[in-house]
Amino acid sequence: MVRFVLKRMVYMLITLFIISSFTFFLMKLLPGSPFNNEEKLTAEQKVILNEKYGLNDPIPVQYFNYMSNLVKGDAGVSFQYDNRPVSTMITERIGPSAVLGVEATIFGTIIGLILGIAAALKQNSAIDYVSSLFAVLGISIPSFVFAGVLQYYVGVKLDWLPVALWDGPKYHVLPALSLSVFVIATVARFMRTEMLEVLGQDYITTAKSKGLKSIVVIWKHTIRNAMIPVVTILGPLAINLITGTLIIERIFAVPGLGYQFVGSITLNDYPVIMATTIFYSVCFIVVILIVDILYGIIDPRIRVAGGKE
Amino acid sequence: MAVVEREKLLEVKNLKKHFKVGKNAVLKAVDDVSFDIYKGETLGLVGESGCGKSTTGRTIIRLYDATDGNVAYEGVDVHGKKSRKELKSFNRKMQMIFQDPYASLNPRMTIKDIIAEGIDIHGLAKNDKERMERVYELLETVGLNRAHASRYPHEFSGGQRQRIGIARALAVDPDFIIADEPISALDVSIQAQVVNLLMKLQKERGLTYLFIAHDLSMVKHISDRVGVMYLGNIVELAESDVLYEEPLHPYTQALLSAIPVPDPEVERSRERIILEGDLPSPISPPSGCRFRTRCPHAIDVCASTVPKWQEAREGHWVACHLYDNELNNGSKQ
Amino acid sequence: MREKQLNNDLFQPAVISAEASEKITKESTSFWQDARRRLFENKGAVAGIIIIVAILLFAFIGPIMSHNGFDDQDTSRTNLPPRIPLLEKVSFLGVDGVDIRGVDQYKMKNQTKNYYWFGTDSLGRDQFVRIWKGTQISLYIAFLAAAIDMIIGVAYGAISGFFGGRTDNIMQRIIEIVVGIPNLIVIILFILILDPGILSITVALVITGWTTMARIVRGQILKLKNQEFVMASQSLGATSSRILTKHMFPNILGAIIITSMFTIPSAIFFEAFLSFIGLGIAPPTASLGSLVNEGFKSLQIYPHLVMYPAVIISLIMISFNLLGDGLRDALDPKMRK
Amino acid sequence: MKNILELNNLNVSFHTFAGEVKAVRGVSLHLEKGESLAIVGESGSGKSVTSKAIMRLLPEKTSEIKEGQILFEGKDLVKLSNREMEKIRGSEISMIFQDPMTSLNPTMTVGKQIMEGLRKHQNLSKSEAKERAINLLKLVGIPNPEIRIKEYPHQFSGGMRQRVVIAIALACNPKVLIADEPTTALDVTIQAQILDLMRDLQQKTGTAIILITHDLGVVANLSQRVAVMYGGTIVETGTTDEVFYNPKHPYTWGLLSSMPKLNTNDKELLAIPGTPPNLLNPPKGCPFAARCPYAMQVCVDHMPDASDVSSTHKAACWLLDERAPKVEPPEAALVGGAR
Amino acid sequence: SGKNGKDDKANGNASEGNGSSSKEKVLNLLDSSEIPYLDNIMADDSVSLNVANNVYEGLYTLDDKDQPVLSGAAEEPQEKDGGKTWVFKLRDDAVWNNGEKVTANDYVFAWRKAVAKETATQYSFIYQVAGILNADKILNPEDKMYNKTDQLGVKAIDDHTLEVKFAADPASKPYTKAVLSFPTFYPQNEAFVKKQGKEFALEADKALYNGPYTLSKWEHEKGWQLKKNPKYWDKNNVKVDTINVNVVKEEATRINLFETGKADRTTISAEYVDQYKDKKDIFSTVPESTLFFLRMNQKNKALANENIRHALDMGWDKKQLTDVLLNNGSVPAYFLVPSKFVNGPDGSDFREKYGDLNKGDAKKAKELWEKGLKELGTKKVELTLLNYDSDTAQKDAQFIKNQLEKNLPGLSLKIKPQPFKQKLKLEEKLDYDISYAGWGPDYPDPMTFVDMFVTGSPHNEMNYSNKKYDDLIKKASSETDLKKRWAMMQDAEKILIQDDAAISPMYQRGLAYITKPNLKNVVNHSFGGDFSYKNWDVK
Ligand SMILES: Nc1ncnc2c1ncn2[C@@H]1O[C@H](COP(=O)(O)OP(=O)(O)OP(=O)(O)O)[C@@H](O)[C@H]1O
Ligand SMILES: Nc1ncnc2c1ncn2[C@@H]1O[C@H](COP(=O)(O)OP(=O)(O)OP(=O)(O)O)[C@@H](O)[C@H]1O
Ligand SMILES: [Mg+2]
Ligand SMILES: [Mg+2]
Repeated sequence: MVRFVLKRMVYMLITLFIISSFTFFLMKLLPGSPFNNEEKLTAEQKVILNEKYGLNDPIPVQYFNYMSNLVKGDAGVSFQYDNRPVSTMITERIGPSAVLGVEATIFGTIIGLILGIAAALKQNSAIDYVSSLFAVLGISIPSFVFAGVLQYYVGVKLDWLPVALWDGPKYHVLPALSLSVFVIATVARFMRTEMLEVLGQDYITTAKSKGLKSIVVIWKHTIRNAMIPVVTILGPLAINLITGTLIIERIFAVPGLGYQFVGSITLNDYPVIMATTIFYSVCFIVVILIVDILYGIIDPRIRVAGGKE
Repeated sequence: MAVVEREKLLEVKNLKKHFKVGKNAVLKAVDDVSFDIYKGETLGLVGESGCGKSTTGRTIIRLYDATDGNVAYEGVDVHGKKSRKELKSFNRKMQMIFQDPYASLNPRMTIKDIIAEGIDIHGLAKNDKERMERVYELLETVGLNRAHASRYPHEFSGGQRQRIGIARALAVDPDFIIADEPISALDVSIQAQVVNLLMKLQKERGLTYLFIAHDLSMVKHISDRVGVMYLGNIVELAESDVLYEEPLHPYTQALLSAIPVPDPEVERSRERIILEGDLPSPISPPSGCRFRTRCPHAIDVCASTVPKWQEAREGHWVACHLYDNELNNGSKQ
Repeated sequence: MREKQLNNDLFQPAVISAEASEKITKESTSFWQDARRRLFENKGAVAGIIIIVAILLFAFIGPIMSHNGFDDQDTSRTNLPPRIPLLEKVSFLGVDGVDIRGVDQYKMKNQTKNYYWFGTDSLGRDQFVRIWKGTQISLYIAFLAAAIDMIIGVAYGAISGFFGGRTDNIMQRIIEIVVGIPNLIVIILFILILDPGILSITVALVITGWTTMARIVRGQILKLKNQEFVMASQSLGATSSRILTKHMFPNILGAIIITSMFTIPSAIFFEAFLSFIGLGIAPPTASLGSLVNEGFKSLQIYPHLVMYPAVIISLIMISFNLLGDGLRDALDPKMRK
Repeated sequence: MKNILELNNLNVSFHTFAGEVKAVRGVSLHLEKGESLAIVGESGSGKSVTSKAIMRLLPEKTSEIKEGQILFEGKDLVKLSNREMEKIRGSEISMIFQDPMTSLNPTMTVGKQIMEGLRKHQNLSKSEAKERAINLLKLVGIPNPEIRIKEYPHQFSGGMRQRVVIAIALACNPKVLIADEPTTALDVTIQAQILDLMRDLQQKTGTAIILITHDLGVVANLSQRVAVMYGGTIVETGTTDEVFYNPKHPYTWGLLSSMPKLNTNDKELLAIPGTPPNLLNPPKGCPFAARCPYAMQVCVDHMPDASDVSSTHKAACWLLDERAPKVEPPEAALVGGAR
Repeated sequence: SGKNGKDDKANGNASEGNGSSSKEKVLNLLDSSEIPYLDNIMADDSVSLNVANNVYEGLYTLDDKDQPVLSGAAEEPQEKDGGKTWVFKLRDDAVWNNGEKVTANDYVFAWRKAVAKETATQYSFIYQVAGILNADKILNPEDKMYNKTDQLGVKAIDDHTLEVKFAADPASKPYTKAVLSFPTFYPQNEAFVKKQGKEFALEADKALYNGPYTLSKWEHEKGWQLKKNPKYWDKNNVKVDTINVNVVKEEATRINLFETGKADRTTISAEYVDQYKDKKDIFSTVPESTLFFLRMNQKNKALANENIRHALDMGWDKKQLTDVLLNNGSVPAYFLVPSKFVNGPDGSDFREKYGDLNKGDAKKAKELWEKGLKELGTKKVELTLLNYDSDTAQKDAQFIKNQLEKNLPGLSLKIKPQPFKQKLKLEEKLDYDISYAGWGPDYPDPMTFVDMFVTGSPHNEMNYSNKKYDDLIKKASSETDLKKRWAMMQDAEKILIQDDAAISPMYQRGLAYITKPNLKNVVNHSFGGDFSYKNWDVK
């Protein structure tokens, strides 16, 4: 296990190195300078600004500086927001995004599991069809449409919940809900298939032949085993949530990372774009690593082997 | 049966096949195996699951590259460098029949294309008509009819599929066929169909077989000589009657005693040698004699020295310290 | 007694030929015929196919059906709600030209003679034409992305799986790294450096998208490589190319098709997402995504602008997903009942 | 002796896309206390379906017991509710499945899987159940049971897993144990271990066993009585000796003669030509007629009834009818004859 | 002062009594972006400038008629050296919110910082605009005086006396006082700034405030809160106690927040104008002084032709664009200098003299177009329209494209939207045909518009050159006779638009707002910070 994690760590570092280099050079390809009011800057001012941010150095030097600072944990300062350290900007912003992501994942997973299990147990029944329909709709309708509709109807028309902003648990409901729709749909779909698969396994028959109550068979033998593969999709799903949060945060004015990221893109705020990209990559890789480890923990078959395949 | 003056068709010498599994582990699926196969005979190979029977067969036919040792077919090294043409002619001489009648036929191809594959590859038919003629002929040879030619494998029963597999192998007119458990996936009543067919073909065409199975009674039935494998080694090799009547190796003895015989009275009176424990892992096999961990007669030397592969009697080879002349003068159990 | 009814003649040995017992009564079906049958038995899949065909038809016929071009503007007819002849009489359908504030916009804007089935947008363009034109573009992007995905993914996966060993090892490490990059970010960065447009969107989608296909193909190839029918072919002396084309490819085709079926809707989805963050297709060309994005801004006032393209996106997504699921059931022997 | 289990005219069908699969058609059987009955027959002949029907473990939606009774100690299991069945399963009747690799839950420790049934049926406390589980593992010959109880199935070899499955089945001292091909997936040497074990256990616990197999050797080894199934029906039943030494049904002949015998040198096996019938559309006559070398017109048209050969020996074959020509079994089928 | 006491109480003891809090005037506003800079010298965007305008104060401030009035300065300056030196007396009661007095040195420190190379503020050029002595040299890397900030024409005579020197007589720059109200000219407390170092103004408590409000809370990207500054000298005229600002980027969300009472005022885009324009009590449009126009790059052969340019300018319906598409109070533009921007020396609007320029109709456009084509000897012209990637700009461009292609046969116009930065780059490199551009004034004088297009100006990114025009602008910049100066600028504009059609003006932007009816005295400034909350009131 330790070896497995260490090996993965090494891959992680390589991946991160590649990603950060890749983003760095992509940034250099981006036209235009990162400065505000550029149309009003004189040539002299641009020289000064470029010097201030070290943009006059040859690109390899910039690259080297950036990477060596990065290793030291210094991601530079924002061009856009008055020298604010990028690392602070990210740590400040990650809170709401993470909260939202976790809430949506938990909520989505629970509801998705329930739907999927119900659908599988009552295969070809009304529950199955309703849950399947919901699952298909959930992955078919863009999350921002959901968000817009929820905001307008639940927030404005019904006035049940706050329309937007981020001031307490009440404010989490609509964005988390909008985000979780996709999770629900995916988990439900996947869980249904897995449940059906597991229900057909011999060990379920064995369990039944022990005279266990069906509820026990379902709970202890079926669901647990069906959930193991579901864990593997939670990783990609969590990543999908990042995609989701960009938009959802914008619509619900949640001061999160995605919100900031989109902003930094439109403003050419290189250090923020790069740092956020790298940060996302780290999250992504860590999530995948966690999922793999988790997979090993809940599936004793992998525990000893220490790896998949 | 006189074994003396027969012509060797295949010589296997110190054959080894190791698989790399994981970073540092090596799985010794076949480890130092030597035997000969004579023209026209059937050599049976038995042993428990995972002992390396299939690997031996596949290495002989070059599906796997040997890790070490060599295989000579009619005196020519099978694993040596070959030109495309030599390879092709080699492929025509040696064929294989597989274990799983479901997995061994491409589900997306019709029977005729499956059977004709060898004909196509080797250009054995001048035109389509001739090709079809050969296919029909082969179908009939294996007891199927022409109407089946354009059907797909999933429409056939296991026994029929296995016969299709045989037809495919026969299509290139091979001299030597490796039959890798061709009947173990079949029902008893069907097994006989296939075994009879194989024997009939042998008689008609003078084929040589390497017949791999774990069903000892069937192996004995079909083979002239039988080799017993254990954990990547051949532990004993003899004429089939001799082997069954007078097994030398403790493993063979146990194996034979374990075969259930379809005769209630025999069964009731039978003394079994029940082996303790399971097959060890081929990744870290026991030192010395590999069987020693389960052997009822294991002695100290078994742990330290690998027993020699020696001819204990004429034509009866065994690898066991009990028969090591230097150690104990042939005293049996 | 029953015996009495039985004629003694019946107790003569009957001639039952061995041939007869080998006879197969069922009609011969190839895998694909079989798969087709199973597919058409699947109601969801059939519904999916019908919707896809209908949408494809409309995507090409729709723009011709109206005398308006997709960029014909007329500021005298802006933001008209949908109005469909005959159906306009049924008020609850909401296609009577009355907006959500209860004003008959057609009357107000002196357009009573006209019918805009899906309404018009803020430049007075006929949404019906724009939506179908947008569908064309979206489908084009999606198919293109799926096709490129397929080419790269299949080639990569096949090479990696078939040659195995070191090649495979290195190629897998590369995939691991590519997968380790959050695709959204790469796509955004790519669109930023390329000009937003059909091609760059497609390229961006493919940049990270091919890995799924490659992994699936590799897995399948690895599985097939050890299948006995492949070995049989090898022992007959078949060349690698023959094995790949005759044995491997037909057997992984199913998996490839299924994967593509899921690539298509996700490409459409992603295009919509890109439009939403302003990186979509350049106007006046419209895609479903850009239409939804445009319409989304006036969700509350002119819901028709967002509703119709959103419904069509959803329909495409649903139908491809249904078809994909159906194909999976039909083509994947594991799921066979 | 009293019959602990009795099947009367059991008919089971599956409803599939292609139509109704009549998997079991009029099976009647009985099992006496403490005896061991083998059901043999080729793949698809309905052995497993019969046994699952007894356990009422057939898939609820697609299968149907169309007719017949399954009397367990006089109770008709067919009529029991699922709840009542749960009480019987595992405690009164238990079952061992063919594949030891897949019949254990991979994510649950072996101990837990054994204890589950115990705790349910015998109300044992956790520690009592554990103790019993350890004892059971010892009983089935697994060394270090205290440690192994905490391990997962994948840490066990095939033979050991099958022992665990047997331990599970034996946990509550059932009156009937149904073993569905318990050794088919195992190697001969391991198979011998397991068969030995089962024989031992039967003698110790007095459990009645239904052994399902297609290996006549296993039958000869373990059971007192045999039922031969073909095409969803029972074609012959009798004591092991009767069936092996005096078989009456041509299918039994075929079975016996297609097995090579270690002690003969016949080079040709007597094969049964053709393939088993399609149960989607079963023949209206004898299911074996199409492959039977002695088939008569009546065999094709009419299903034969079981006729008594002796008080314990029955066969369903028109050849036993007095009007039929006298046919001798082929030599190869005579197991004893060769001796 | 009774009221004042209440305020203090409310601040000091927030938990106490609903009575006082119910009378507390709270305003909830929305903004579309985070505050990029709280440092007034760095501020270069509307959000930062607006915040700076409300939490800090300079010598002057703009009143509700957009006129500069004394704030930090106690009285109008004494003029010396024939007007080239101004001496300000600072207000006695002007203090930082930590209690320290605002001194003359605070101004000197801030102004020097503003022109320092290290600061690199983008608005340093405003010192040149104001004509502060040596500012141009200090800012010019080529000059000997480069970055010698102590040479800047500002000096603290004593704590309360500030001397400002100009390079030329400010009389030729009637806007000087207004420019001094720009946030870049606000003072900074030297000791405090030095103490904070790099951290200065990065958080709400890392800055000192001397304006009507203090920034009491600042949660980055989420929003901020302004509280009435209890130490402000004119606190009695500050009516609203607390202003909460939330950052909301999505328009629909802003409107939904307004609808649910979570916001008191928001801008709305065209789509929503229909929804609100009949609700007179909440709907308003505010004209701005920002002009949008099409640059026509004369490096392009076709666009070098005057007739073609005229035709392109006339060939589409500007009124439809503003009334139907923009629908937010924007007005069609036939000029460079916006209307109602500044009044001339005689009090009349700049527009009054020449009115609309180059106004024509589609027919006229077509004639000119065909004439132009003939001159070019071609039938077809293909042009690309470089555009912003914002939704509104996209829509406008589609409209223009559609109209032009319809009205001018043979024209095909391709739209090329680019991210903002990229677009600027292309413009700078003259790598475009036509470009959608905008310009807002930097100081309240037509010069901020007209001097853009002189030959060689960095903002003349379209290869336009007209000697007559250049001369007029050059003369105007040093003309002290304000009337003459005014006329010169008007003439120049006429040359640019009417004669040369160098640009095609599109519209003068307006903004549509919805505002709670109880919010009063809302005034927009035409340059600098957009609003002075000091004037606002909630009734
Ligand atoms: N391609 C391979 N890679 C790694 N290990 C392999 C490979 N093929 C076979 N082995 C291993 O080699 C050993 C011998 O396998 P082989 O298939 O030859 O056994 P066998 O005697 O044919 O068994 P069976 O009766 O089950 O077919 C086994 O432990 C198997 O797991
Ligand atoms: N769930 C099911 N749905 C449809 N048909 C089934 C189902 N289970 C079994 N059958 C059919 O019932 C028949 C009898 O099957 P059964 O499993 O009892 O055979 P068996 O005698 O146990 O064979 P084997 O030796 O292969 O285990 C077969 O034709 C099979 O196809
Ligand atoms: Mg094998
Ligand atoms: Mg079975």
